[in-house]
Amino acid sequence: MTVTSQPAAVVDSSSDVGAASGPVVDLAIELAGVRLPTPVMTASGCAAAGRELAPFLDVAAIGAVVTKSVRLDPRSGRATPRMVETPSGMLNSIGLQGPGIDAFLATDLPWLVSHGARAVVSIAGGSLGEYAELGRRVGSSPGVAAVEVNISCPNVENRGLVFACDPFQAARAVSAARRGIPRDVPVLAKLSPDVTDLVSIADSVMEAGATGLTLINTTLGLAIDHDTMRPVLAGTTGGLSGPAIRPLAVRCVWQVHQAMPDVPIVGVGGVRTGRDAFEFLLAGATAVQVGTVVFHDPSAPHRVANELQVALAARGLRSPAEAVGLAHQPRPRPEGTDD
Amino acid sequence: MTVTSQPAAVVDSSSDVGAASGPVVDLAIELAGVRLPTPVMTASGCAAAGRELAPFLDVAAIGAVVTKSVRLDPRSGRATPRMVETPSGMLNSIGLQGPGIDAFLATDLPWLVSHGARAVVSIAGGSLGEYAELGRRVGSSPGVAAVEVNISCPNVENRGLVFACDPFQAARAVSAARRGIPRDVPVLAKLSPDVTDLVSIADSVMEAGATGLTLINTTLGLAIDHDTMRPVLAGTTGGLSGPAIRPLAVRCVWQVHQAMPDVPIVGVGGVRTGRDAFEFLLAGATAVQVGTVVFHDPSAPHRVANELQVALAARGLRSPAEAVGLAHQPRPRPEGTDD
Amino acid sequence: MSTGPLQLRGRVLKLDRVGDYQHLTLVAPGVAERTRPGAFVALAVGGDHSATLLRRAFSIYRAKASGVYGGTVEIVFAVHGPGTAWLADRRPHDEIDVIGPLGRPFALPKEPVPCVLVGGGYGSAPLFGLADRLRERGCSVHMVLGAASESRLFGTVQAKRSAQSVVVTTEDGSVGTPGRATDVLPDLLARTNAAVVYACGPMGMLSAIAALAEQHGVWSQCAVEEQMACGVGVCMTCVLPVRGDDGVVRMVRSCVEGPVFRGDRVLWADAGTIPAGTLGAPRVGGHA
Amino acid sequence: MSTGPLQLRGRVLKLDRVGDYQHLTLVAPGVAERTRPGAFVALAVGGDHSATLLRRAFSIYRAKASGVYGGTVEIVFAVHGPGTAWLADRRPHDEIDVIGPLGRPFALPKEPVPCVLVGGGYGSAPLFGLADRLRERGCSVHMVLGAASESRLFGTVQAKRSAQSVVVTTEDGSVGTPGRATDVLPDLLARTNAAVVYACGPMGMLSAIAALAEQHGVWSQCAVEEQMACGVGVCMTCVLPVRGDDGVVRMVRSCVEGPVFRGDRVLWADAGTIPAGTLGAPRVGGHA
Ligand SMILES: Cc1cc2nc3c(=O)[nH]c(=O)nc-3n(C[C@H](O)[C@H](O)[C@H](O)COP(=O)(O)OP(=O)(O)OC[C@H]3O[C@@H](n4cnc5c(N)ncnc54)[C@H](O)[C@@H]3O)c2cc1C
Ligand SMILES: Cc1cc2nc3c(=O)[nH]c(=O)nc-3n(C[C@H](O)[C@H](O)[C@H](O)COP(=O)(O)OP(=O)(O)OC[C@H]3O[C@@H](n4cnc5c(N)ncnc54)[C@H](O)[C@@H]3O)c2cc1C
Ligand SMILES: Cc1cc2nc3c(=O)[nH]c(=O)nc-3n(C[C@H](O)[C@H](O)[C@H](O)COP(=O)(O)O)c2cc1C
Ligand SMILES: Cc1cc2nc3c(=O)[nH]c(=O)nc-3n(C[C@H](O)[C@H](O)[C@H](O)COP(=O)(O)O)c2cc1C
Ligand code: FES
Ligand code: FES
Repeated sequence: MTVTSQPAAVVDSSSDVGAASGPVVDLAIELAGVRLPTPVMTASGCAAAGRELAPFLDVAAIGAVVTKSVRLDPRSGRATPRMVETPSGMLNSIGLQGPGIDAFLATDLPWLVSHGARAVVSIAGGSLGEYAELGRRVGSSPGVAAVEVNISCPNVENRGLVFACDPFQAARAVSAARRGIPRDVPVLAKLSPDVTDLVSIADSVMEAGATGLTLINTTLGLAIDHDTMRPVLAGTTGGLSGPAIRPLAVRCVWQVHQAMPDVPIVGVGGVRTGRDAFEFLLAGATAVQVGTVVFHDPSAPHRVANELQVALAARGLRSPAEAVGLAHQPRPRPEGTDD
Repeated sequence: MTVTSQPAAVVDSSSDVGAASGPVVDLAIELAGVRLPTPVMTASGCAAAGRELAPFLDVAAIGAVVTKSVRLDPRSGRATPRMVETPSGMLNSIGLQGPGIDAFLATDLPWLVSHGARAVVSIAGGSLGEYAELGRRVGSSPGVAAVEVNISCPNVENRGLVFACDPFQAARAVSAARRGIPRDVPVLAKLSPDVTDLVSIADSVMEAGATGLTLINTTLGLAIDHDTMRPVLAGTTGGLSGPAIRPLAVRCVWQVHQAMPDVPIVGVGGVRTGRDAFEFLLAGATAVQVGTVVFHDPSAPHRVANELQVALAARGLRSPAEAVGLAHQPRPRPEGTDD
Repeated sequence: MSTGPLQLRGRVLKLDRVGDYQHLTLVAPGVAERTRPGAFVALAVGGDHSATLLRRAFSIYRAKASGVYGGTVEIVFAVHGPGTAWLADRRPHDEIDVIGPLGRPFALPKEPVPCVLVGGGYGSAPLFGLADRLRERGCSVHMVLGAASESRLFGTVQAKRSAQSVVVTTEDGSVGTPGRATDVLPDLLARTNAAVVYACGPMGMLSAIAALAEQHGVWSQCAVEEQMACGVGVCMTCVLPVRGDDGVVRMVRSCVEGPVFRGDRVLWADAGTIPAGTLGAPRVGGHA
Repeated sequence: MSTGPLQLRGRVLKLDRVGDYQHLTLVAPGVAERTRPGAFVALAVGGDHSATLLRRAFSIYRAKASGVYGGTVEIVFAVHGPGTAWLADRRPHDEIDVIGPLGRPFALPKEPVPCVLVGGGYGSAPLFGLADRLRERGCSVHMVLGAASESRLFGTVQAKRSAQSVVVTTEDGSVGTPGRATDVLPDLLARTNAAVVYACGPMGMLSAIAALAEQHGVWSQCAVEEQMACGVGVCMTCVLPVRGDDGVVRMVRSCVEGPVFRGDRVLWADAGTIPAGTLGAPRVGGHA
C-alpha cells in the first residue's frame, strides 16, 4: 500500500498561470506554535486515521492528519444508510463509529507517528467526564501534534443538547478536555455553524482554554427518499458538507477573524482546490482542512497544497502566512473612480 | 411579451415513469385558507413582481406569485457586484432594491390582479413602525392573496440585529405587520435558518399572529475574489441560496412540522424539480416556492408543478395534501428483516 | 406576437474555433425572427445536474430566420470560466437551453446618417447585423475593431463587407494601428461626420467612447456587459446607475432596460457604486 | 509493489451498449497488473465542476495488463442516476479519474474443487475473470446467470466459454429457466458436488445463496454492493454487520474488508441495522 499515485482530479487554476514567474513560496506554517509543512490537512472523519490515504499521498508531507473523532469506548456507529449525495455536497450520519480511545492510542496513533505524520487527534465525548478522560488519555500520549475537540455531540447530561450550540456548555467541554492536555500541545475547538451567534461561542471556548478554532463542522440537514417517502438516513438528520457549504464556512471564518484577529483558525468546509484554500486564508484562516473532497479525490490534501502554492506565487505572496486575513483590509477603490 | 414558451430545462423524473397509470392528481391546495391551483409559487426576490415571467409561464396558472420584498420607501439597493455563483447555488446581496410600497401598490399589484395571479405580497421593514405601516397599506389593498413578512432585515432600532434571529424581535415585527391586515388575509412569517433554535422562533411568530410560516430565507455566506483578494460582494456577506442549501431547508421544514404539525408551512430552498417539491411536502410543507432555480429556468414554477403531478401519481397519491408530512410516519421495517 | 423572448431547447449545429474565440451556431427556431441587433441570448450551462446554475449571456452575432435546419442563432465567445468551458465542449446535436432574444437592441437612426461602429474584442459580434440594418436604411457605416492582439479580434474580414471603411487596432500592434480603438475614434468621427457611434466592448472602452461622442456632439449607443444572474429582469443583479428622462438617477437593470444604453445617460464613472442622489440611495443597509 | 490501488486519469477507449448495459473500456495503465477477480474501481463522475462529488464503484469485468494502448480495465454498468448517466455519455479519448483496484477479491480454493458461480444481472461481470483463475487451478466451473429479463443478463455467450456448464434464469421467462438463480442452485450444488459457491448480485440474492450454501455444507464467497461514498476506507458509510473469527460482530467497511465476504460471516438479515451485541452497539446516538 505504498504505491505513489499519478496526478489527480480537479484542477482549477486558470488565472494562476504565469506563476512560474512569481516568488518561491514556502508552504510551511506555524499553527498555534506547531510547525506544519503545508497549511492543508485532512478533516476529521474524512481520512479515518490516515493509513488508508497512504496509497494516494505521502502522509508525512501533508500539513497534518486530523483523525476521525474518537470516543472513550468502541462505537458501532449508526445503522445504514449513513450518507446521501446532495447537490455539490453530501449528508452523513455515521454516528462516530470507532475503536475507542484505547485501541486508537495503541494502533492508530503509533502508525501516524512512525510514518512521520503530524497527528491532530480529534476527540468527542457525550459528557464532561468523557471529555476530561479523553483529554487525559490523549494528553499523556507521546506524538500528538495537537488535539481537536469536537463539541458537535449531544450532551447526554443536558437533554441531549449539542455542546457546540451553547456558549456555556461548549466552554465546559473544552475546559474539561484541556485540563489533561500539556500546555505545549495546542487544543483546537471545533465549532458548529448552526448557531445564532458564532462569535460568542468562539469567545467562550477561547476563554475556556482553547488555543485555536476549527471552523466549521457540518451544518444539519435532511433528505427524504422519493420512493420510500421516509428520511434517507437511518439517523434521520445528517451533517451537510462539501463545496455546497463553502460560502457558509468562509463566512464563519470571516466573522470570527474579524472579531478575534489573533486567534488561530483552521478553516474547513468545501475546500476542493488550492483557490478554495486561498479563499479561507484570505478570510482569516491560518490553515485549512479538506473533508468531503477527499472522497472525490483522496490525493486532495496534497494536490490542494500544490495548487495553493501556485495561487500564492501568482499573486506575489511568499508564504501562506502573508495571505491570512488579507481580505479584511480596505477594498481598493472601485474601478471607474479616478480621483 | 405573452408568447408561450417551449418545454424547458431540467427534468429529473426517471423513477416516475408509469405515472400514466396512477390516479388523476388534482394539484390544487388550500394554504391557510387560500385556494391555490398548484402548490408551487415563486420565491420573493426571484420573480420581481411577476411581470417579467409572463413570456415563460402563465402567471395565472402557477400557485402564486410572491413579490420581491417591498420597503416603505423606494430603495436603490446595494452597489454591485450583487451576486456570486457558488457550487450549486449563489450568494446575493441586492439590498432590497425596489420602488417603495406606494409605487408597488399603484403598479405591480394591479398588474398581478388583472392577470389573474394570486399575489402574495412580501413586505420588509427596518423598524417596527415600518412593519406596522406596511401592514396597514398592504392590508387595505384589494387583491392581496396573502402577505409574507420578511423579517430577515436588520432592525435599525436594535443595533442592526436581524429581526429573524431573536424570538422576541421576530414576534414584534410580525405582530406589528399583522395588526393592519384583515383577518381573512393569511400572514406568512418568513424565517431565517441562521439561528440556534428555529422552533422557538417559529413558535413565537405564530403566537404573534402569523397564519403560517415560510421556511427558509437564505443562509449567510461570503465569497472572496481570488484576484482582488477582497469579498466579491459590495455588501461583503450575502445570502446563500439554491440546491446547495436544499438539505438545510428540508431539515428546517422537518423540525418545525415535527414540533407544530398544524402550522401551514411553505417550503423554500433549492427546489429544482418536481421531486424536490415532493421532498418538501413529505417533510411537512403544504406548498413550495422556487427561487434561484427561476434564474436557471424561468419556466420552473410551471414545470416543477407538472413534475410534481407525475411524482404524486406514480406513488398513488391523489393530491399534494396527501403527501404533506408523510415522511414523519414510522418507517417500514428495514429490508432483510422478514418477521 | 413575434416580440418577447422564447425559451427552448436549442441544438448545436456547429462549433468552430475563430482566433481565441468559439463560434457557436444553434438551431433555435423562432428566435431569429424576433432578433434585432444588440439583443442577446442567455444559455443554461452544465447540464441537468449542473453545479453552475446561472445562465450565461452572449450577444447574438447572427440570426437566420430559416434554413435547412430551421432558424439559427450564432454567438461568439471566449472561454473564461466553467460555463464557457462547458459550452466549448459541446458537439453537434447536443442540446442547450436557450432564452432569447433578450434586452433592448440598438436604436436605429430615422435618417440615413453616417454611423461609426466600434467593437472591442468579441464585442464586434453584434455589430455586423447592426451594420446590415443601417445600410438598409441608407446609412453609411464605418467600423473600428480593437483588441489586445490579433487573435482577440473578431470579424475583420467580414467587416470589410459590412462597412464602407474599417480600422483595426491592436494594443500590441500585431496587426492594424497600434493602440486602442478609442485612439482612432476622434479622427474617424470628424472625417465621417458621424451622427451616431455604436459601441460594444469592455466598460472602460464604452465609458471613453461615450465621453468622446459627447465631445463631438454625436449620439452614442453603448452595449454594456454587467454580471447577470437571470438575464430576464427578475433578480436585480445587473444594475447600473443611469439618468432617466426626468433627470433622476436610478439603478436600472441592464438585462431588460439595456444592454444598450444611450452613452450620455450612463454614469460611467459611478458604475459599481450607488452615486449620491440616486433614487432610494443607501441608508443603513438591510441584507437581502 | 504491485499491490495497493492507483489513482490516475483513465482514458475512454470504447463504450458499447450490451443489452440494458454499457460496457466501458478504460486505458488505465498499472491497474490491470494489480487486479484480482472481485476487485472494483471507483470512478469520479461529472467533470471538474461536478455537483456529484462521490465516486461510483464498479466491479472490474476484465483487466488487460498491456495492449496497443497500455493496460485497460473494463466495467459493465446500468444507467441508474446522474453518475452513470454521465459515464454513459463519455466518448473515446475522454478522461475519467480512476481509482483501482480496490477491495478484497474472491478467495480462491487451494484444491482443484468444483465451483459454482452465480451472477445476478450485471453481477456476472466479475465472474468471468474468476472463472479463468479457477480453471487455471484445475477447478471445474459451473455458472448460473440470472436476471429479471433477457436484456438484463450479461455475458451468456462468454459464460459458455468460461464454464463447463451454464444455467440461465429469467424471472419473466424471456430466456432460459423461468425463475430466480437461487431456484436452480440446490440442484446444481448437489449435481456438481460443489465445494465453493461464488456470488455477485443484489443483497437478497446473496443472502439466499449464503443460506443455501450453508444448508449444503458449501463455502460461499459473496460480493456485496453497499452504498459507498469514498471506496477507499475513509468514510465509514459502507458498513455491514459481519461476525469475525473471534465471534464478535462488528460493523465492517465493505470497501476495504469486502466487497467479497464469506457468506456465513455476514448477518444478512440484519443489514441496515446495528444488531444487538455488535461491538460498540448503539446507546444514545451522537450526531457526526
Ligand atoms: C449582455 C451580455 C452579452 C455578452 N456577450 C458576450 C459575447 O458575445 N461573447 C462572450 O464571450 N461573452 C459575452 N458576455 C460575457 C459572458 O456572459 C461571460 O463571459 C460568461 O458569462 C462567463 O461565464 P463563465 O462560466 O465562463 O465564467 P465565470 O466567471 O465562472 O462566471 C461566473 C458568473 O459570473 C458571470 N460572469 C462572468 N463574466 C461575466 C461577464 N463578462 N459579463 C457578465 N457576466 C459575467 C457569469 O454569467 C456567471 O454567472 C456577455 C455578457 C453580457 C451580460
Ligand atoms: C463494490 C460495488 C460494485 C459495483 N459494481 C457495479 C457494476 O459492476 N455495475 C453497475 O452497474 N453498478 C455497480 N455498482 C453500483 C453502482 O456503484 C451504482 O449503480 C452507481 O453508483 C449509481 O450511481 P448513479 O449516480 O447513477 O446513481 P445515484 O443513485 O444518483 O447515486 C447516488 C449515490 O448513491 C450511490 N449508489 C447508488 N446506487 C448504488 C448501488 N447500487 N451501490 C452502491 N452505491 C450506490 C452512488 O455511489 C452515489 O454515491 C457497484 C457498487 C459497488 C459498491
Ligand atoms: C463522512 C463524514 C464524517 C465526519 N466525521 C467527523 C468527525 O468524526 N468529527 C468531526 O469533528 N467532524 C467530522 N466531519 C466533519 C468534517 O470534519 C468537516 O468539518 C465537514 O465535513 C466540512 O468540511 P468538508 O466540506 O470539507 O467536508 C465528518 C464529515 C463527513 C463528511
Ligand atoms: C437574488 C435573490 C433575491 C432575494 N430577495 C428576497 C427578498 O426580497 N425577500 C425575501 O424574503 N427573500 C428573498 N430571497 C430569498 C428567496 O426568496 C429564498 O428564500 C431563498 O433564495 C431560498 O430559496 P432558493 O434556494 O429557491 O433560492 C432572495 C433570493 C435571491 C437569490
Ligand atoms: S440579470 Fe437578473 S435582473 Fe438583470
Ligand atoms: S466507502 Fe468509504 S469507508 Fe467504505
